[in-house]
Amino acid sequence: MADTRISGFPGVEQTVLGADEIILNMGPQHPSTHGVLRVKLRLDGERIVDSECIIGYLHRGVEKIAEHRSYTQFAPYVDRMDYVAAVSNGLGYCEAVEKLLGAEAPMRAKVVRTILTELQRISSHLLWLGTHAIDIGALTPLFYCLREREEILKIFEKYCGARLTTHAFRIGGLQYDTYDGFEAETKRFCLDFVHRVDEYEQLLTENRIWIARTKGVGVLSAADAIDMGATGPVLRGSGVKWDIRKAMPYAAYDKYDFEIPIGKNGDTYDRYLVRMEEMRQSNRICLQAIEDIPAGPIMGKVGKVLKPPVGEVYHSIEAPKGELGYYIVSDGTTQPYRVRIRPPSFINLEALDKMIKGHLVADVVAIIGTLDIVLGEVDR
Amino acid sequence: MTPEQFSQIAFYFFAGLAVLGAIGTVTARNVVHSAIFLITSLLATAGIFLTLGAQFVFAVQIILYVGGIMVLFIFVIMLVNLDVALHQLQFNRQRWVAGLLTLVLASQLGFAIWFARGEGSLDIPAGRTGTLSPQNVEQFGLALFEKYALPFEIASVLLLVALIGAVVMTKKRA
Amino acid sequence: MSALLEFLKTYMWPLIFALVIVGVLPLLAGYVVLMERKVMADMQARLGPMRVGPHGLLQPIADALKLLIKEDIIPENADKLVFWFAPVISVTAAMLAYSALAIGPFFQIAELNIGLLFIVAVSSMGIFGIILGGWASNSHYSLLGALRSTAQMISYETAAGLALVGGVLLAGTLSTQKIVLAQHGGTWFVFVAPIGFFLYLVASIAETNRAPFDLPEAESELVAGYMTEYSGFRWAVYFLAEYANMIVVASIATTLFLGGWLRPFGSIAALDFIDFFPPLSFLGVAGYCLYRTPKQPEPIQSIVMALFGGLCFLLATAMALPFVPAFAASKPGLHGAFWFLLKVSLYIYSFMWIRFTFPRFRFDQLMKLGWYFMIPLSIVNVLGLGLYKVLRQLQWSRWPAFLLTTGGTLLVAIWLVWLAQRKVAVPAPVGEMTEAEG
Amino acid sequence: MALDNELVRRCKARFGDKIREAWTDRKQAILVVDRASLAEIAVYCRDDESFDYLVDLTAVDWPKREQRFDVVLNLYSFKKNERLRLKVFLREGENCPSVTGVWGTANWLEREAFDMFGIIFEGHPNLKRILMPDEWQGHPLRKDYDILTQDTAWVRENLGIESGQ
Repeated sequence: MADTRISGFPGVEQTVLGADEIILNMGPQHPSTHGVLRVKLRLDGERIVDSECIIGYLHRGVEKIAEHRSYTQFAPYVDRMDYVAAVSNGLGYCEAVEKLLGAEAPMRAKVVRTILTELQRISSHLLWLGTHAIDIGALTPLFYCLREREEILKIFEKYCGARLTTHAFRIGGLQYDTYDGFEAETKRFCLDFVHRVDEYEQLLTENRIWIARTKGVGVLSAADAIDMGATGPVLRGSGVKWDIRKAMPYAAYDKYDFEIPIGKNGDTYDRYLVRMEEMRQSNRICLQAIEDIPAGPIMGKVGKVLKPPVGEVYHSIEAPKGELGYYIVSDGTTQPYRVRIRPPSFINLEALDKMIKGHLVADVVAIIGTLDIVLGEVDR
Repeated sequence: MTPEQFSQIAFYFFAGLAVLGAIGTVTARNVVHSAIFLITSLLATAGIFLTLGAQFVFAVQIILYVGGIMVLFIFVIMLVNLDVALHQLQFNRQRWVAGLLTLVLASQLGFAIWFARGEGSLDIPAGRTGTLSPQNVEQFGLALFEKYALPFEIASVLLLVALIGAVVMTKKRA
Repeated sequence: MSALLEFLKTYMWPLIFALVIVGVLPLLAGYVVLMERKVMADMQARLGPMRVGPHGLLQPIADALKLLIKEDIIPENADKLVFWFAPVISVTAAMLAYSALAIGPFFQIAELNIGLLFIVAVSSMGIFGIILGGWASNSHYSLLGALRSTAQMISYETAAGLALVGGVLLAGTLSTQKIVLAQHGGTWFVFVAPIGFFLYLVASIAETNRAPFDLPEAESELVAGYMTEYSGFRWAVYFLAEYANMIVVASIATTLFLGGWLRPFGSIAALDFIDFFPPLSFLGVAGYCLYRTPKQPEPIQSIVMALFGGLCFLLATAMALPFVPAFAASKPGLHGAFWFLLKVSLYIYSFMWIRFTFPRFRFDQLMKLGWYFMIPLSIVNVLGLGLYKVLRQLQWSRWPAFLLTTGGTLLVAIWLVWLAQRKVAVPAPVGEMTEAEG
Repeated sequence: MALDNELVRRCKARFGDKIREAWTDRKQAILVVDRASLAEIAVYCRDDESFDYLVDLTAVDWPKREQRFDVVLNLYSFKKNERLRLKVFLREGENCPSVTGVWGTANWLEREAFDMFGIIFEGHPNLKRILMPDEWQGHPLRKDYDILTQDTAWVRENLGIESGQ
């Protein structure tokens, strides 16, 4: 009696009512798995008994490609991992190689990097907010979010000619200096954005349905979060006050004043609040940085051909999704011997199985949304 | 075409549909198909009520049987195993007993019709359809709550008891 | 032959009305979709459809054509007959409901003694289209959608039905015509039974599967719920049924609570100038269209715009017709239809407004809302309105009776909310919830 | 550059020979530990040295070396705000003990290392491919797996095309 037309899977147990547990394949083509994620759910009614994430549909072998490109050539590839936060990916890679070379970018480059990365964080969080809201059924916030994101992308476009996969930085500094009016435009955006965040919060934060859908959903305790290696807003939502920008400052973050927002209960609602506050803080960093971009060169002293000494380095930054690390092993040639990318989405996603157990199907999409994954980065 | 003819055509149409639906219900192999046939049969019965001018009963028949009970039927059918029915024997070995029973019932019915013939009790005179007052909802309500108030209330209490009983039985013991 | 003539004579107007409904309804539904997209765009800081025709006016027609010529896919393991039949059930039920609706005092196919009951009964059959369609697709998403839909419909139909009972109690009749007439001269029932209206509003959103209760087709969870495997024309039929149902529930609410085809302040002679509103509003739209005509980017768009302006002008003329003494008799029919459709549109607009504002409920929350709040409150509402009626018969004046009953019902509502709140305050751990609810 | 700091001294005192080597590279402490005692040292690092966060677990292939694979564990301590890198050297065909019991993260990370390098992690609850298809032949991040190599049979069978390139 176990294998029926509906369940179709042998070994599926029967529940009290005589109704089978059914297996639901969520994805790889599904509107709210944020890409080609496939979650195999075992359901009792609509409650999740068991689940398994199946990933790799977008695997492109980025790490393998890295071994066959020179250090400079590989830089644009990292933009294709977390394609909604390409600038952050680039920053992590450039700084890792700089660390390997023992070089350092000049201050002006560092400040511009900080500004662009924070703008990228805002844009990534905006996209997260919009899609997360859509997952939970609120259609409208997405369009407001995209409106503001558009402004950021315009700044990117003016700066380096690309909107999404920007390849904005070079190893050792920047390729382009800021354009005329960069400061003014960024400042205008930032001053405006303060009110925009309030606008989004008006739509959702106090909304009873929103609270009912997110509070107590996908709870991840601080201990679990650390055990599962969750980073970024997921870790902070669980109440761990840890941000690489503060713990191990890179770029020019040590110069600026900002807070690390944390949550209390580690549920979807707290992670939502954390990300909302993070947007405000990023905005604050931008406003501070834009006031005072030091003059000077934009490129540090690195040779035309990069030949780092033998050795290895691990460098990580606080990407919008969490800790984005690059572990690069050099054998003294112009090509990296091994590039390992520690993708925050991949490791945050690992906690999914734990978080959705016992929840309903509707919560699965909320929890996938709150993890803020990008499959390009999960699968690399 | 007079209204009488029209309503007669309607009656035979609905009656035929009801019988066909009933046959389909017991012969269909797929449970969901059975349910669909049953719905057809019930709807046809509702149609017969309409030809008799019993508009209220018609509406209640649809709301309760078609819109309520059958929805629950299908709901339950979907929850439980379907393949079981498909692999089971359609008509089992009790067919001789069933046939005998059918025969007895049919003969009873036949006798009843035969004896009642001509006495008017079962014969629906033509044109009767229009005689029910168009205000039959009001009449229905008045009859139910004045003349038959006590039986009505007793029936309600009985249903309530059944309802509570069902809840108690399905609720798991803590 | 003469019998046929006789037949036609008796049933001519109903037949014509039925043809009009069957012919116009798909078009109307298409334009409701366009309206929805425009409203949505407006609320989301965008323009919405702008390409097909001026301001997207021909978009519904283009969409319909596209859907008609799309490939019709039936999944391999689907129950083909049921798969084919299910959307038809849905749309039939939706359309059948129009036969008892009175769009104005004249435009009605059949004036039934059980009018409202008939509409409720017939539209309750639409659920079969959804269940059977979801089942026949043989897909888990469809099945889950169908199951959700069934549970939701059963729960909310009870609440909706009880909310309607309140209105019917006030009118003392089930006939749509008489319900509207009962509101003539007096007040619309929405002002007597605001809570009943509110209950019906919420329940009707749930019954038509619209956000925030659109769980059966929640696209972010179940892809498209029961419609997942449907495509092309069949999908369009489902879509038509959904929008037709929206118009049905809006019409029921209009009839029962918003005074049907009655003009606002219909009994106050001093405000008779409101009668000029229908022709003037159409005239305004016509004027705007003609004003925009030269500004269209393409000549063809100018033509469509001009035609649309002309159509509005014609409608304005029709609406102005009753002011000509010779045609004064046409006033209730023409203006009645106008007011009725206007109210229906406003009701649907509120649907859209809600849809674009709120996130979606989760299934257990939806059920809780239905059973712990809507149904108890609607029962209390019926009791309250019964009390109101008794008090009025006891010669109480309107206000004290209204305040007493509505206030009482409101208190119950607050109490129910408080109860629900208290339950939320101590959420059960996730693991244990399975046991408690299973 | 041999390393001789507090942490290494403590570890050496406790584990002796099981810490094979220790050095720093660009200010980062690196410990090479004995294969068999990885789990033991991992628990020690987590509990006594409070390296409670496994940042990353990966591998590097050195085909010319006798011990072909490095398994690299990047650890971080929230308390000390400090990183530590553990390494295990493996010969071809040698298994690595799993640290899934120590850090939950290791589950997918070890699966990925298995997928890409073919390193078997002993004691892993569910060691199967994670990014590549389950039936794929070969381990792509090994140095002898050329960048243009592919499992032609799999591609033909599952994608219905001759070549993915």
